[in-house]
Amino acid sequence: MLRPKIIGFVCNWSKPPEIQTSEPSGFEGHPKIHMIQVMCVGRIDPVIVLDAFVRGADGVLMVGCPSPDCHYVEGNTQAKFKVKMLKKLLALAGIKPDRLLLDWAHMTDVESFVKIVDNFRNLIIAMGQSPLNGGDSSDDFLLNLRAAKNTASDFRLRVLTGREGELTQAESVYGETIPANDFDRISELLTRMEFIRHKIHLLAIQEPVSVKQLAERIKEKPSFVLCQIVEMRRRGMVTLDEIKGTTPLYKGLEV
Amino acid sequence: MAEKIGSVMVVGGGVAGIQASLDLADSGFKVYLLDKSSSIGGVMAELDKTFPTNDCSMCILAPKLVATGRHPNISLITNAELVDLKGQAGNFLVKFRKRSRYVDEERCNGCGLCSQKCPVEALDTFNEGLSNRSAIYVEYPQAVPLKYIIDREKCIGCGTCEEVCKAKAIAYDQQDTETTLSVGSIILAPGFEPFDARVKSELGYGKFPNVVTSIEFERILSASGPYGGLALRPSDGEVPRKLAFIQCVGSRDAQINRDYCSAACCMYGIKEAIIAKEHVPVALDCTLFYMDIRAHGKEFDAYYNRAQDEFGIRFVRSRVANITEDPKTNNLHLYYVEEEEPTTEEFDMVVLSVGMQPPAEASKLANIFGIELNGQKFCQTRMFSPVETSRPGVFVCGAFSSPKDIPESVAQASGAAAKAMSIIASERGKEIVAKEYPPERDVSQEEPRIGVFVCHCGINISGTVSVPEVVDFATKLPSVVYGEANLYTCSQDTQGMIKEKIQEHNLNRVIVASCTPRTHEALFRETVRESGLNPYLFEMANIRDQCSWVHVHQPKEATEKAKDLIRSVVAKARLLKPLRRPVINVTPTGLVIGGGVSGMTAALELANQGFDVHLVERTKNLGGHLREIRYTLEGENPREHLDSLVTQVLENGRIHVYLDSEVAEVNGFVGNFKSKINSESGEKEVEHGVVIVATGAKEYVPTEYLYGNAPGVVTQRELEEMLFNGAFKAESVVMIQCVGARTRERPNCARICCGQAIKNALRIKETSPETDVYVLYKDVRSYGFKEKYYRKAASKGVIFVNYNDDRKPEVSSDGGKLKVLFWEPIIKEEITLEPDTVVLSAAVSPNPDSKRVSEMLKVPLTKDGFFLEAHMKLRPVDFQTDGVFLCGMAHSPKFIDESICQACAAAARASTILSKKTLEMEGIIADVDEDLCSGCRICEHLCPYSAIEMNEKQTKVTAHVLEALCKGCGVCGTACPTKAITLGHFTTGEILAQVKAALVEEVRA
Amino acid sequence: MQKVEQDSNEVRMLPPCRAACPAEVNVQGYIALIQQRRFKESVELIRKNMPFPAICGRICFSPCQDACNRKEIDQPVGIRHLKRLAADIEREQGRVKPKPIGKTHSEQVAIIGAGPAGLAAAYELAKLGYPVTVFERMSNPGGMMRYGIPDHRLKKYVVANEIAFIQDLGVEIKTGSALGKDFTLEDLQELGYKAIFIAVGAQRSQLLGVPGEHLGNVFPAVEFLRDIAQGRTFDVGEKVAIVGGGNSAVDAARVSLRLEAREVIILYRRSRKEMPALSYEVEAAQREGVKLQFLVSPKRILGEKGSVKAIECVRMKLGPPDESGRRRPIPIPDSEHTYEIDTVIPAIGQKIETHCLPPVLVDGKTRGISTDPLTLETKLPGVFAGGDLVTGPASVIEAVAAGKGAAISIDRYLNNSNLKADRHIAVEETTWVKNWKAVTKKPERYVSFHEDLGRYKVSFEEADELMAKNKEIAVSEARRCMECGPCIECLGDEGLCDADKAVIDESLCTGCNVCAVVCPFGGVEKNEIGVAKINEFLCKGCGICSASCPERAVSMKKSSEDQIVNMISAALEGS
Amino acid sequence: MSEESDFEPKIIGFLCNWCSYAGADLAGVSRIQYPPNIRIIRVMCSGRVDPAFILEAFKNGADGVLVAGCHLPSDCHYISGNFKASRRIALLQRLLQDLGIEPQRLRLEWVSASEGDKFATIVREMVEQLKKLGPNPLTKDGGEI
Repeated sequence: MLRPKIIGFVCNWSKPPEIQTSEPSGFEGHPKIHMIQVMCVGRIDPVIVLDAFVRGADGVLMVGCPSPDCHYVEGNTQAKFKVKMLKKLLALAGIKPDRLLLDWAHMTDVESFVKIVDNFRNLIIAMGQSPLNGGDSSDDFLLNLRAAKNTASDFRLRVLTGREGELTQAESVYGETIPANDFDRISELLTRMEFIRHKIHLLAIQEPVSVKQLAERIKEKPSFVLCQIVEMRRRGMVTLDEIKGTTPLYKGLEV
Repeated sequence: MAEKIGSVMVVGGGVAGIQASLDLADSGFKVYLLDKSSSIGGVMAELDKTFPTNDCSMCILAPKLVATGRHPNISLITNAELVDLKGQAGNFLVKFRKRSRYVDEERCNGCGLCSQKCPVEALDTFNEGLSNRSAIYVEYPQAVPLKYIIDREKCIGCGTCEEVCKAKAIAYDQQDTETTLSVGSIILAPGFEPFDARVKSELGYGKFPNVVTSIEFERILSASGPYGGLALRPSDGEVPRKLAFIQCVGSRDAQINRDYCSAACCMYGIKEAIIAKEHVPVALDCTLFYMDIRAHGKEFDAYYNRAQDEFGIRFVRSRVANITEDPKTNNLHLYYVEEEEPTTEEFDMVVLSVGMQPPAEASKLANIFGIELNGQKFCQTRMFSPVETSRPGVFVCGAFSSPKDIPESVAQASGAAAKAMSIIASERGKEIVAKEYPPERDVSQEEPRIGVFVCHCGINISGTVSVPEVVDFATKLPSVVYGEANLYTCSQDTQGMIKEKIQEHNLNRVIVASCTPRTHEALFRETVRESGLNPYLFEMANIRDQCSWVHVHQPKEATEKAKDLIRSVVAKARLLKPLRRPVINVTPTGLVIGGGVSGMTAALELANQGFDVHLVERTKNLGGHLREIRYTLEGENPREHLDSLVTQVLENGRIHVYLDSEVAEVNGFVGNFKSKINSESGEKEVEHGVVIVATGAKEYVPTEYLYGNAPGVVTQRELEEMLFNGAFKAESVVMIQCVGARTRERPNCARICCGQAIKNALRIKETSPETDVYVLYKDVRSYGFKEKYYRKAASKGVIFVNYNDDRKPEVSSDGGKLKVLFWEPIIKEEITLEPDTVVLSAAVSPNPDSKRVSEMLKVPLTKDGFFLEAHMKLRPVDFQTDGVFLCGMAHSPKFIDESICQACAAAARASTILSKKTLEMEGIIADVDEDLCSGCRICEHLCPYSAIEMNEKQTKVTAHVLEALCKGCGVCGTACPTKAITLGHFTTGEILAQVKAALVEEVRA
Repeated sequence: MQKVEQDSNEVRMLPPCRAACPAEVNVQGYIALIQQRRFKESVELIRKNMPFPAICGRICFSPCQDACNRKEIDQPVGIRHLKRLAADIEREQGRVKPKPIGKTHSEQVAIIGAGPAGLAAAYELAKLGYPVTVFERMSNPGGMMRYGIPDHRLKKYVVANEIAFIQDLGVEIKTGSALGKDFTLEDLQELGYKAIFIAVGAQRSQLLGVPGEHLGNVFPAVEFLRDIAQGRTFDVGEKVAIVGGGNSAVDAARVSLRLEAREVIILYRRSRKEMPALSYEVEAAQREGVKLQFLVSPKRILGEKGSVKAIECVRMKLGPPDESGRRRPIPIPDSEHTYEIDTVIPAIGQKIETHCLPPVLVDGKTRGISTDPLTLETKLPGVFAGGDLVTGPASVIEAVAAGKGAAISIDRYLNNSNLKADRHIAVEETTWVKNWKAVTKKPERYVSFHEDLGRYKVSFEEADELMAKNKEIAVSEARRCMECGPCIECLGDEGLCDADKAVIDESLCTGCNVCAVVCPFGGVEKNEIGVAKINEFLCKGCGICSASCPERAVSMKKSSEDQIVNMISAALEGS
Repeated sequence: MSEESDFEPKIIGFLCNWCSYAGADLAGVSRIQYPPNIRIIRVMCSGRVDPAFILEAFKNGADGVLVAGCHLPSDCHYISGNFKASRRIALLQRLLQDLGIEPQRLRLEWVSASEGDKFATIVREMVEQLKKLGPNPLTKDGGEI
């Protein structure tokens, strides 16, 4: 892999002036990956990151200001929560979570910045191409990533991610603080469920599909898939299309 | 003696509690209806359909739920539990704890946005865990009160619900509260719990996904349930082709200390099998494994027969010993013995018909209330006081006193209501508030001036429909003089505002464009009425349920549709006329036809409540059928009770007893009947407000089995008399069940004969244990706690032998020697016995006078000749005809306690009328334009309520609507060839205008 | 810090720096522009509120900096130097010549005194389109800025430049024209001036009131500095004693060093803490060798042959605070001692010259002009007064504030509108809505501007010649700004803002409030039906809300997700 | 049909208060999406639906009419109104044919209070079918009954 496809995001406040950004000039310029400048790493919607992967990125790097220095006070913390959720989603999608890195830099310290970039680039080179860019099951990975992307748009998951700081560091509406481990468990479960549902949704949009077919396709127990179908019907994500023999087929609805 | 209190607490908001509450509240008592869950409805709300009519459960329950929720005299106390009880009958102090909902019930308007946005999922207990719900939820969409509740266990406290709640109803800091109330009496209706099928581990429930309980299967079958009403296998979502129902799971099972029958499972099992077949697109084999089919209720056997004949459901009399699963297919192997042959059979799915058990809190309730429970922890009642607990002033109804089905629960509930009001009859009307309205404005001379109020419903509507655009559109419509948008049009402050606007703009029609009139019309009509307008000058456009919620992704189209709906309703509103709600006077007197135990009980209950009663008995004696009952299965003394009852009736100054008399003629309508009572002493005319039919039934006179031709063949009634008199001696007795019942001509079960047979067999065994007693039966229907006597009889050596219609027993007489030939299915041999006596369990026949009475009262009979109530499930003692009620054996065969329940129930239902000086009828009724009427009588024939009579005036005959009888369906108006008759508020002109305006743009003149 | 009673419904929320500035200079705004290297615009933004960016960038006592929240973390942002830097960078390109402003009013306005108050008033009125004439007694305009502050702090050309800017706008300045001598108020009225603003300042030194003050080599500070400014030199001998603790005292001390005095001592009757002089000035003076003697008060000046020989002082101790809040010095009996001295420079304050003023305006008691404190109206209609003349000696920026106030009054007076209405707008000082103190100690990485003062030399060149040329360091320093104020305060209402803004699609918003939870600036509110609304005043355009919105209802005006995605796809395709 | 793609049929729905209207409400509560082509008019009973109402709808340009009531045989709140409706609609369908209106444009359905999904499906089907049938022939020819 000569040129890994890496998308870098760097915040306006941590970017050393020497670093070129914004010109979509490919991956040639210093420091060898394409950097997109944003006001804050907290601005990177998880959907954007997953979109980059869907479009074939081998790695995504996010560089922001270290903890107390965020120009927007909490943008970096928010970015951390989002990256945590994203890594779970990537893992679910079968993409190594290390392909996403959130790191910190100072605008005055070009050297460290370049080092972060170089290290990440080397890491990606060592990891090889995104499974999307080759291999037999690239279609599967694409489906997974698209499901992950849709999951990242899901209201519930985004509420949880958005409120993670409040709930684990400040307090809930009952004046309780949720231990970070408990929160992670809740959010992990939700992430997994939503991911599976969105995957089913994508499959059911392609063509009407049965519980058994789905189960085979996503390698889950049919009873579990049925539970998801029930929930998805409740939310209007799928509907019964027809019953073939004894097999109900479900089709995905556009949401 | 402490002062009495005119209010009642009803504990448990299932169908029984609801019925009791409505009866009490409608009779002038304040009711506190307390339920441990967050909404009322109980188990019935979970059911898909109901037997034997296959009515949609929710469809028939929902109106009662709404009526309860809206009743000014009923306070709902949900999510609450009892803590303490002090005081005595007439004056109790009840302390209860209301658990925090974390939602302000005053503010929550049930829009449901919170639930939709809640990030936490939990198992939906209403759907028996087959689907998910959010941590903030209502149990079901039609829940009453429609107030959300936070599942604190699951809630993580993210605050999203509070943020999205536009009504600001979320109250995270809400605390549990303890309250003490004074009430005069108490009704316990806490219902039952389904048996935990995990206990029967051999059946694999909880281990094998395709083994489900019957209550889960109800949800599976329900259109609003997890699978959208399609029967599916939980293991893989496939439609099953072969379905097994296993009866008596947790019932009739001494091994697990459940020696009672749950009474309803056979019927619901059959029902579920029938409905399942209807709910799948493929041929579905349904097999029901049972011990006895207990279809002992009214018209149940007919249903059972249809299940076999019409639906091809296979019935296997066998107890399934064990179930294993094929791990590959998740199919199930059932091991059972059929005709002594061990058999294995594979099924796709198994439904366990789980029995009823007392609610978990039964012991706690018993402690708090100081009431006795029976050995099974059901509430202890007695044969002659079936709604009384052991504590005076505390009554019971529903499955808490014994397992029972819905109509029996409802009847018992009304019965309990009667008893509960009797003891505080003097306080009637004292705890309730009557509402005053301003005088009604005459708008007949005014041009229509319409005000349109468009609801945002938080963002439920405005999130999709452009409310400002709609308001703007509405205000430009002809006759609309005012329009505005409200955040929540239903909120309390908006009601005040609507009234202001009516005054300010001199509005004479009001339209609210918001949600469904089914839940909100009454509220707005009330508002309109409070501002001096006739309540029928109000209309609604449902732009939420019909626009914003169902066209979420088409805001433009939804907005256009909302406009069309409003234009359409405005067109109707222009034509709206004030309607009068007919008011009729009520004669506070009852007429009870029949002086048996039911009639006497009903009469006594009415009298106890302070109403005069005319009790008409055809024979010379009060007592009826009860006179022939010498002892009961439960060991009580019927004669003692009869004597006391008769004395009470005769000594009661309010009861006028007419013996040897007959009601010859009944005229008039609810509240205002005039009847003629004929007796030897002549004819007497009485006025009364209600009629209670308690004409009873008779023992069938067999023509079978040599009855009447051989002296040794007697009926159970005759046997009882002989046993009582000590005149019975025999070495061998054969009892034959179902004589004259469950035949082609009389397809239904006579209900009481199995009990009678067991009772008499036990009596024989008691007096002469060496006497052989054989009972030849089709199914032993010792339902409920009678099961225990069945077991006792069997243990005493009574031999029960099953027969079926293909091989009926044969009785012959060989020179005075009786011979009974029958097939013994276990040893598979024909057996001949030579008993001394053959006892025929003769069916129950309707009273021969029923037909005359039915015609006189214009009330229907069943095919069997019993009276047909208004609704088999929810109105068991009402007739379609208002003011006429039914109880006892006239309704269908039943035991004494059941008759007493029904009699009390009829009294309670009657008192909802008699307790009122006047009745206000619904204003939406038919109206005849006599000029147009051609007197063709089509309407008269079509009216299902006989509410139209023909009046002859000098020159012509015209139709006339009996306001008190009309229910407002409008069928008459549709059929009238001259359009002379129409339905108020849905006039032809109004609907035509509505149709036209829905389709065609209008511009302001 | 402005805390004024509210007599209008409008509430402005200001960052502490701006709230602290008497002229309400938009500090956060010009710093934001410096962050973006928009130096020129930065200066223009300063000029919206006052005409002296280069001057104030040098000599302002910078209350903004004292108020800066950043001090809670490490040190305040070097606001004053940033201002100077911006102004200097602008000047590098040559003097900025603004276009004259067209006269949209016919009423002529006369301003007496071309000091900071008068010039500021002239500047504001000129911007409003009034024909303005400034009458100045001295031969050059600038007042104390020219004649009171020595070159080592403020070069004459800097002053000249900024006055030229005002003149370019169309303000006429008549120098050598003194009130009471060359003209009277009546003369001006006769000449057709419809309104007059008197801002002649306080041009005389306060006397010590001790024996020996008349001696030669006793040079009162104001006159001393004025003379220096006019090119006169003094022989101050070897030892100079300055009496007083204000900026004039320090200026006089540092000037004395530059006049080759060997020993310069400042005698101050209170302690270091109470010294009103800018502390960095005091520090600079100390570094240059000026000695400070505290808690001493001159009792008399001893002379010989009409010349100063020594000064006798008494020691003081500090009593309870007086009305100024500073502890009152109390003489310690029998503590007299003397210093051998060649020159004494009294620098204990200034006073106004009442003789040139129309007697009718002079308050008999205070010997000053009394005005309405809000409108600066005097007893005479159409005549206003402000600056040191009214308040007593104060800073340039306070004088500017007075000038601005006078301009508003005059404009209203000439338009016959209410002079008082809405003059006070309630100001809410804002910090971050979030508790910024939670931000932990920040490592110091940036060069502090204040520390640069080590490389001074004693000359009349401006001492703290900055590392100003290093724009990048300035940009870094600017980025230390925590942007405490609402976003709009920075640039939005100036039309300079290029900050991104969040936009909410109301039809998608369910009001879940996650945006508000993640917004570090409290920039989201809910409207009456519970839908989120971006408060453009507070939104800083970071985009966190957009990335977090569960309904994806928030987008960014500029850096939209589409744009980012396009960049991603272009990048990935380009490879 | 060339105009099929953009032709949006207009449907008038007469729904009985007790079952079908409640079913439509349930579709709403359950957020079941269906095409916005139907305008619902509430009547107390399907037996109240006068053929004149249906003809008025066609006359004013409705492309389809739905009459929905409680399930046969026993769900009717008014005992037998649904039977009456079913007879009337059958007759009317014949009459419509004579008038040149395809009888499929008039549909009678039984929808219970718990069949929100069914109601939505019926509307979906009707819209699809009517799109195939094209506009009401009366509106096409400008004819009148």
